[in-house]
Amino acid sequence: MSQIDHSSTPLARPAKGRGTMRILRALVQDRAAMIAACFLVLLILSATLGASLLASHASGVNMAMRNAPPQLSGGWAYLLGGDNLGRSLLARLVVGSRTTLGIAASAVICSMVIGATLGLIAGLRSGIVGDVIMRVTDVIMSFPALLTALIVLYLLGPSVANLVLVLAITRIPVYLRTVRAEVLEIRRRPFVNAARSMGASEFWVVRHHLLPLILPTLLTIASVDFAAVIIAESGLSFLGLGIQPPTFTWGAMVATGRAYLTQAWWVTFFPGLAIMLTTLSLTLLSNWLRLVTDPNQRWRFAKGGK
Amino acid sequence: MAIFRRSFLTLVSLLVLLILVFFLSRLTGDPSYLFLPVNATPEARAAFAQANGFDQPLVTQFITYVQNMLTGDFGTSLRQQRPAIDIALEAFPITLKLAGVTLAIAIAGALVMGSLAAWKPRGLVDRTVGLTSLAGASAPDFWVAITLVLIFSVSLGILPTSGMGGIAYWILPVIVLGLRPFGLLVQVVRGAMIAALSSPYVKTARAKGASETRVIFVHALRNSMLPVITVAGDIAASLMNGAVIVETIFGWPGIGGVMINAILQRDFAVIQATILVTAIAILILNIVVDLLYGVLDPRVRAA
Amino acid sequence: QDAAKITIVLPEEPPSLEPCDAKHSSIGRVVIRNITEPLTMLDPQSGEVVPMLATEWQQVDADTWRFKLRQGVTFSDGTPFDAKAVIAAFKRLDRTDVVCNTKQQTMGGVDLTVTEIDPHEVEITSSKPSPILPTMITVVQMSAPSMDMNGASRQPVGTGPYKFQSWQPGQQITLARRDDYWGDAPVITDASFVWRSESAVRAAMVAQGEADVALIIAETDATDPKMDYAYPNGETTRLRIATNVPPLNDVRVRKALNMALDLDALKPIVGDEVTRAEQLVPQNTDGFDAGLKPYPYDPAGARALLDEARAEGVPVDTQIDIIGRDGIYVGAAEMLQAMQAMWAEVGLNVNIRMFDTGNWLRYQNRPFPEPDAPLLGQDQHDNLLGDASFTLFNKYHSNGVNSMLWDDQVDQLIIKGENATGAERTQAFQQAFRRIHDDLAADIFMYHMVGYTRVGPRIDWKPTIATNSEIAISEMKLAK
Amino acid sequence: MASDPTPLLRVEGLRVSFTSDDGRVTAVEDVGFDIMRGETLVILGESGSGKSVSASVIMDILDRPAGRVEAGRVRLGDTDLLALPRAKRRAINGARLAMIFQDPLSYLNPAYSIGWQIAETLRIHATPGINPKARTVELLTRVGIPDPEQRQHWFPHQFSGGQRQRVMIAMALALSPELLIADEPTTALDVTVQRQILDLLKELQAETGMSILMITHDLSVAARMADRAIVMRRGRVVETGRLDRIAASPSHPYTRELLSAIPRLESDKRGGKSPTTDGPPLLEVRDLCKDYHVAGRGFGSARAMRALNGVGFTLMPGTVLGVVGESGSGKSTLARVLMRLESVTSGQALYGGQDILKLQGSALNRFRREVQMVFQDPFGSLNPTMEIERIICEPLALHPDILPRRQWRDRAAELLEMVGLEPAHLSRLPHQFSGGQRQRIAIARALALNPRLIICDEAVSALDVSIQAQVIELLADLRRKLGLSFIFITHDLPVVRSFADDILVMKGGAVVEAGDTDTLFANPSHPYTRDLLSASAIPEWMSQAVRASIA
Ligand SMILES: Nc1ncnc2c1ncn2[C@@H]1O[C@H](COP(=O)(O)OP(=O)(O)OP(=O)(O)O)[C@@H](O)[C@H]1O
Ligand SMILES: Nc1ncnc2c1ncn2[C@@H]1O[C@H](COP(=O)(O)OP(=O)(O)OP(=O)(O)O)[C@@H](O)[C@H]1O
Ligand SMILES: [Mg+2]
Ligand SMILES: [Mg+2]
Ligand code: NI
Repeated sequence: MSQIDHSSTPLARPAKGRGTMRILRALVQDRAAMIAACFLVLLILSATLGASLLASHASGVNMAMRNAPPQLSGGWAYLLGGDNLGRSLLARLVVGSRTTLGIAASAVICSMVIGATLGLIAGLRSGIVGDVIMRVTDVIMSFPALLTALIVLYLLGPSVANLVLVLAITRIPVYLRTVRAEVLEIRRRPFVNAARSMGASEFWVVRHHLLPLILPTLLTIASVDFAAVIIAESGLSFLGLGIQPPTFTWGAMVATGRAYLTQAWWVTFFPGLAIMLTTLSLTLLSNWLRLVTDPNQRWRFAKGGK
Repeated sequence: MAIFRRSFLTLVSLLVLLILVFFLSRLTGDPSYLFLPVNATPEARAAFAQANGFDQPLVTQFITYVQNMLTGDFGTSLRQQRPAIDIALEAFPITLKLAGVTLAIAIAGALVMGSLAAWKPRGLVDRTVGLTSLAGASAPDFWVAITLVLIFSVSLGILPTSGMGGIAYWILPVIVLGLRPFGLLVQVVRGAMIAALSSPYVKTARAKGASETRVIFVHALRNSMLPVITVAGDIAASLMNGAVIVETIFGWPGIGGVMINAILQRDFAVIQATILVTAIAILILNIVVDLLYGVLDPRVRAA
Repeated sequence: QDAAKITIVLPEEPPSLEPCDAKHSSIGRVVIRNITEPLTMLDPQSGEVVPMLATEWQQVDADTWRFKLRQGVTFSDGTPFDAKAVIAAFKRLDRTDVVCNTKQQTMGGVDLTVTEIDPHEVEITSSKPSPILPTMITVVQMSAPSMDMNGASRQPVGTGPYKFQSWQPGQQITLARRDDYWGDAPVITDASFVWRSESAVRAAMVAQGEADVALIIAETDATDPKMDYAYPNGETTRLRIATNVPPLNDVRVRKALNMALDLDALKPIVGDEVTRAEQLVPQNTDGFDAGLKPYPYDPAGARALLDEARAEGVPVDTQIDIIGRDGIYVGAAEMLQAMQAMWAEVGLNVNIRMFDTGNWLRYQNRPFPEPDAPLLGQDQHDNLLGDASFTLFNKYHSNGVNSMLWDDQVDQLIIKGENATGAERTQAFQQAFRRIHDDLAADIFMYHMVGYTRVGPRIDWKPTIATNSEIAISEMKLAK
Repeated sequence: MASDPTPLLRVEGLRVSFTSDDGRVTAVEDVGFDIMRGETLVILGESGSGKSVSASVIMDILDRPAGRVEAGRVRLGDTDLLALPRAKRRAINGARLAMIFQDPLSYLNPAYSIGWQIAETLRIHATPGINPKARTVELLTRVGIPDPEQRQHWFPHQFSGGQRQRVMIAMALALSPELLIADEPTTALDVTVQRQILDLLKELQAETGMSILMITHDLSVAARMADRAIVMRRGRVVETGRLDRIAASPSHPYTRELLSAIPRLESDKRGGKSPTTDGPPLLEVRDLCKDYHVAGRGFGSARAMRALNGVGFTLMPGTVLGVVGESGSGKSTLARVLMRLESVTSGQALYGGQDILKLQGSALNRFRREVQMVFQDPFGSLNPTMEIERIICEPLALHPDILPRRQWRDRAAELLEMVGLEPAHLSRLPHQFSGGQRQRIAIARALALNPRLIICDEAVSALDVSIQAQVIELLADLRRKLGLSFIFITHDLPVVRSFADDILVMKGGAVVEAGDTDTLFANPSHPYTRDLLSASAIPEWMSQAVRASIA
C-alpha cells in the first residue's frame, strides 16, 4: 500500500471546488499558458472597453500621417505607425479586435458545434441518417467557398450574420469528419460498453465519455482555424460579403496593407501579428488543456510535479 | 459490398452537387454584364442571353446540360469560347502536383515534428515546434508569399520570383501552401500522440525492446492516425479546390484560379466543369480516407 | 540573336486572342499592332488619326467613306492583304456566336458595310451618318480571311510585325518576328507574354531580370525611378450621382458633396502623379474643356449649402450609399473610406457597399437595380478614341444606358455635337461638359489616373497612354 | 540450483514514488531480491503492494517522469540497468528480459494483428536462423491458440481474455529470454490451459535455463512453480525464502493470513448458500447462438465464427450461477449478450419473463438498473480520464432517483471501503492503481446501485487470496441480506465451489455440463469437466505445511 499522509480528511473537501482549484493551479504552473490566458483577457478587455474608448481615433483620416512608421514621438496613437489613410494603427487594432473576435469566434464556434453534433450523430448512427450526413458533408467539401459566399450574398444580402454563416458552413466538414472518426473508434472501447450496460443513454455516453476525449482535438483544430477564418473573412470583404467599411477587422487591415508591403511593412505586420498572437494564445491554451485533462500528463501540474 | 454501396452513394452526392451548382450559380447574377461592354443596350443583352440559352427556363437549361454531358459535352466557356472541360483538365494536374507535393511534405514533417513534440510535452522541441509552426499557420498567406518573394528573390536573388519550372520554382509555393497544413497537422499529431504515448501497449512495445523511435512511429503513431488522416483529408480536399493565393501570386495556372475567375466571371460552364473535376477528386479522396480508417484501426473496420 | 528576346509580364492571361475582341485590353495587349493591325491608327501623342493599313481616305457622303489600302502587304500565312481581306475582317465583327466587344463598345448601333472598289480600295458605308468613321475603325483589326470563324481564335493571323508562335495555357504566349513585314523590321526578335496577378511579383520579375516589362504595377510597387514610368493611362475616375433620387436630386446637395472633398490631399492614395478631373474624358479628346475649374475644397460652404437645402425640406440626412468595387483601381476602397470620412465631417451620412465586379456592373447599366435609392456609383471610364462622343451619349444622355442624368439641355448638346464636325462639334461637347460640371454637378469628378509600368534596363521603351490596351513590341529597342 | 554465486538479477534498496494530485506518494520502499539463473522466484503479496511497479522498474517502463526511482539498484549480471543509456537499455528488453503484463486485454496494440506483434519482437532483435513467420505460428501453437495459421492475422479485439493473455505469453517467450517477468500470467486462464502454460514455462526453463520472476496471487501456481518466494506488503518485502520454508514457518502476520486461506479454499463453503427458492426464475436463457463475422485478410468476404452455440440455463433469484470453462469458450460473449452489448444470432433470454434481447425504452432502463456487470478487462472498462469518484458515481448519476446527489460522494467512499480501498483515492485516475485495485473499483461500481443481478466476468482474478476472500465475503453477505443473484464467470474452481449454487461448464461455445455445484464436483460426467477438476488443487506438500504451521 502506498504511504500517504492522510492527516487531512479528503472527504471534508467539497468535490466541485477541487476541480476548478486544480485547473487554476495548473494554469499558474504553466507559464506559457498563463501568458496566453493573460493575453486573451487583455484582448477581451480591448474588444469590450478599448473598442468603445478609441472608436473615434480609429476612423479619423489624417493624410499627413499616411503610412507613418512606428514612432515614439507622435504620442501613443502612432506607436505602431499610421495606416494608408493616416489613421492610428494602434487604435485600429484595438477597435478592430471587437469585430474580428466577434466574427471569428462565432464562426469557429458555430462550425465546431454544428460539425461536432452532426459528426456525433453520423458516428453513432451508421444507417441512413449517418449516410445522409456524410454525403451532405461531401457536397459541402466539394462546393467552393467563394461560390457559397456569392450565393449567400445574393440570396440573403450582406450582413454580419450571413458572413458568419458562410464562414461557418465552409469549416463544418473538418469538425464533422474528425468527430465521426473519433467516435467510430472510441465507441468500441470497453468503458463505453460499461457505461451502456449501466443504463447510459446515447446522450450520456456522448456527454461523459466521447466528448471529453474528442474535445481536445476539436479545440486544437478550432484554435488554428481561428486564424484561417479571420483571413478568409478579409478575402470575402472585397466581394462585399465581408464587413463593410467603416467597420473593419484585422483581416481587412492586413488585406488593405498588402499593397504597401514594400513601402510600409508595419501596416500589414501589426494586424498580422495580432492574428498570430491570438491564434498562438488559443492554441497554447488548448495544448495546456489537453495536458491537464490527459490522465497521464496531469501529474505535471500536481504539487510535487515539475 | 460496402464499397459498392459507398460508391453508389457518392455518385448520388456528386449528382446533388452538380444540381446545386447548376442552379445556385445561376442565382448569382446575369453574366451579360460581365461579357458585354458597359454601354451594351438591352437588346444586345437579350441577344446574348438567347445565343447562350440563358433565356430558357432554368430547368430546360439543366436538361440540355445533362443531355450534352451524356454526349461528352460539358459546355463552352463564355470567356474563352472553348470547351470548359478542357480548361478544367488543363489546370487540374498542376493543382494536383502542387497539392500532392505540399501535402506529402507537410504530412511527413508534421508526423515527425508533432510526434517529437508529444514525446516530451512542454519540452524544448514541443515549445519550438509549436511556436514556429503556429506562427506559420496563422500568418496571412499572401503576406508570407510576397514577403518571401521580396526576401529570397529580390533581396537575396537565390530563388526565382514565380513561374513553373525546376525544383527552385517549387520551393516558395510549397512553403507558402504548406504552412497552414503543417501547423494544423503538427498540433493534431501532437495531441493524438500525447494520448497514444501513455497507452499501455506502448509499455508492451518498450518491454519488447522496441527503440523509442519505433515506439513513437510504429506503435503510438498508428493509433493516433484517425484524427490525423481526417484533418489531412480535409486539407487535401481544400487543396484540390485549388490554392488561389499561391497559384495567382506564383503564376501556377492551377484549378483554384480558374475556378475563382469563373465564379467571379459567371462563366457557368467552367464553374460546373471545374467543380465536377475537383469534386470527383475530393469524393475519391473521402472514400480513400474512409477506407484508411478501417486499415488503420481494425475495430473501426468491424463496424 | 539571343539578346533580342524579351518577356513581358501582364496582369492577366488573355481569354483568347480573338482579333474581333481586341478591344478587350488583355487580348489587345498581345494582338494589336503585334499580330494584327487596323486600317487607321490614333497617334497616342497627338490624338490624330494616322494611316496604318489604309494609306489615305476621304468622305464620299454623310455615311460613306473610301479607303485606299497599303500595297505589298501580306498576312503571316502568305495571303495577300487586299479588299477581300478587309471585307472578311469586317465580317468577323458581325459574328453572333462570340461576343465581339469591339463592335458593341465603339460602334454601338451602327452597322458598317464594306464594298470592294478595286483590290486596293474599299468603300465603307455606315447605317447612320458618322463623321468620325476613320476614328471608329481604328479598333477594327485586320485578321486574315483564312482564320476560322468558329469560336474565339487562339491562333490569330494578321499583317503585323510578329506572328503568333505558341500558347501554353496558363503559362505563356510567344510571338516571333516576321521576316516579310511590310514596314521597318523591328529589333526584338522574340517576345513572350507571361502573367502574374500580383503587382509586387510583376515588379520583382523585372527587378530580377526574369521579365523586361511589367505592365501596370501598383504605385506602391513603383519604387525604382530608373525603371518605373508613370504615365496618364486614359482612365478617369468619378462617382456617378443618382440625380433623380432625393436628396441627390437637389443640386445644392450635389455641389456640397463635391465641395466637402479635399481631393488634392487624397491624391497619394491613387498615385501622386494623378491630376484632378473635371470631365470624363482625358486631354487630347475632341470636346475636352480645359477651362473647367474644380469645385473648391470648402467644408464650410458645403455645410451652408446643406443647411439651406435642409431648411427647404430636402431630406439631407438620408443615408446615401456608395456602390463600390474593390480593385477597380489601386486604392479604390481606401479612397471611398477617406471620402466617407470627409463627408461625415460636413454632416452627410454616407455608407459604403462594396461589390464584386459582376454585381457592381449591374448598378452601371439600365435598368438600374435600385432606382429609388440615393446612390453614388464608383466608376472609372477610359476614352482612348480621341472623341467625346464615345463617352457623352452613354454616360449623360437621358437615353444613355449608363446615364443617371435627365437633362434636356445636355441631351440637345450631345446630339448636336455628334452630328457636327470641326469646331462646332468641339464646342457642343465642351458646352455639354460645362453644364454637367458647373450647372448640374452631376458627378463627383475625381482624377485623370496614371499608370505605372516597369521597364527593365535591357530595353529602351517608354509606355504611353495607349499602353494599357496595346503594347507595340516593334517600338521597343535594345538599350545600349 | 543456486550453485552459481552471482545472481542473474539483483534488486537492491529500491524506492519508487509517484507524483499525484496529493503530492508524492511512495509506492515501493527498500525492496530487494536476487534471482539466480534457472530459478523461479515468486512474488506473493497484497494487491497494491508494489509488485507490478517493481517489475516495471526492472523493465524500465515505469510511467516516467510521473514515477521516479528514488533509490536503489537493479543489476542484470554485471550491468547496472538503471545506469545504462536508453538505446543500450532497450536492446536488453525483449531479448534478455521479457515481461508478461498483468492486464493482457489492454496491453496489446489494437491496431496490429497479433501475429505481427509477436513477430515484431523477433524483428527488433533480428536473430539469424529464426524465421519470424514460422516462429510466430509455432509460438501460438504452443500457447494453445486454436487455428494459429488463420488467427495470427486477427486483431486483439477478436480474442477472448485468456487468448489475449496467451498471445502476451507467446510474445514474451519469442526469443527465449534469460529472465521472464510474468505478472499474474494466468489470471484469465482456466485450469487446464493454465496447467499447459505452466508446463510450457517449465519446459522452456529446462531447455534454456531461463529464470522466471513470477508475480501471482495464486498459491497453487506459486506452489507449482516456485523455488523461492518473497512476500510483499505495502511496498515492502516482508518475507523472503524458499517457499516450502515460508509455508512451514511464516514469520510475518500477513504471510500467515495469506496462507490461512488455503484450508478455506479446499473445503469451506463461504457462500452460505440459501436453499434454492421456488417461484419464477430470474433469468431464463434458451438456445442462445452468436456468430462473429471475421473479415478475411484484405477485402475478402467475411467468415462466420460461432462463439455461442445453443446456450441455455435458468437462474433463480438469490442464487449464484458459476460459469467455468475453457478459455475462449464464449463466457464473456455470453455475458455481453445478456447485457445487450452485443446482438445475438438467435435465441431468447427472459429476465422476469421479458425477453432481454427485445427490451426497449424504460423497460431496458429498468433492466440496466437491476443488472450490473463487472468486466473482465478492468482497466479498459474504466474511463481513463475520469476520477474514481466519478466512475463509481456514474451509475448513481445515471439513475438519479436512487440517492440524492450530495450523498454520492459518501456512498462512493463507503463502496471503496467495502472492497478494501481507501476513500482518499477518490480523486485518483484509473491508471494510478494496481491491477487488483482496478478490479475492486469495477466491483464497487457494480454494487453502487444495489442491483438484483451482477454478472461478474473474472471479477476477482487479480486479487490476492486474502482480499479475494474479503470480496467474496462481501458478495456473499449482500446475497444473504439483499437476495442478490450472480452469474459468476471464473477460472478459479475453489471460488466457484465455495460460492456458486449451480455450475455451467462451457467449451467451444456450448454448455457441456450443468448442474448443482456439489453434485458436479462430486461426479463430473463430461470428460472436459473431469479434466478441469483434476487439474486444480494445491499440492499436497503445501497444504500439509500450511496446516501444520497455522495449527
Ligand atoms: N501512476 C501511479 N501513480 C500513483 N500511484 C501509483 C501509480 N501506479 C501505481 N501506483 C500505486 O502504487 C502501488 C503499487 O502498485 P502495483 O501496481 O505495483 O501493485 P501490485 O502489487 O502489482 O498490485 P496488484 O496485485 O493489485 O496488481 C499501488 O498502491 C498503486 O495505487
Ligand atoms: N469481436 C470478435 N470477433 C471475432 N471473434 C471474436 C470476437 N470476440 C470474441 N471472439 C471469439 O469468440 C470466442 C469466445 O470469446 P469469449 O471472449 O467469449 O471467450 P471467454 O470464454 O470469455 O474466454 P476467456 O476465459 O479466455 O476470457 C473466442 O474464440 C474469440 O476468439
Ligand atoms: Mg500488479
Ligand atoms: Mg472472457
Ligand atoms: Ni486466479
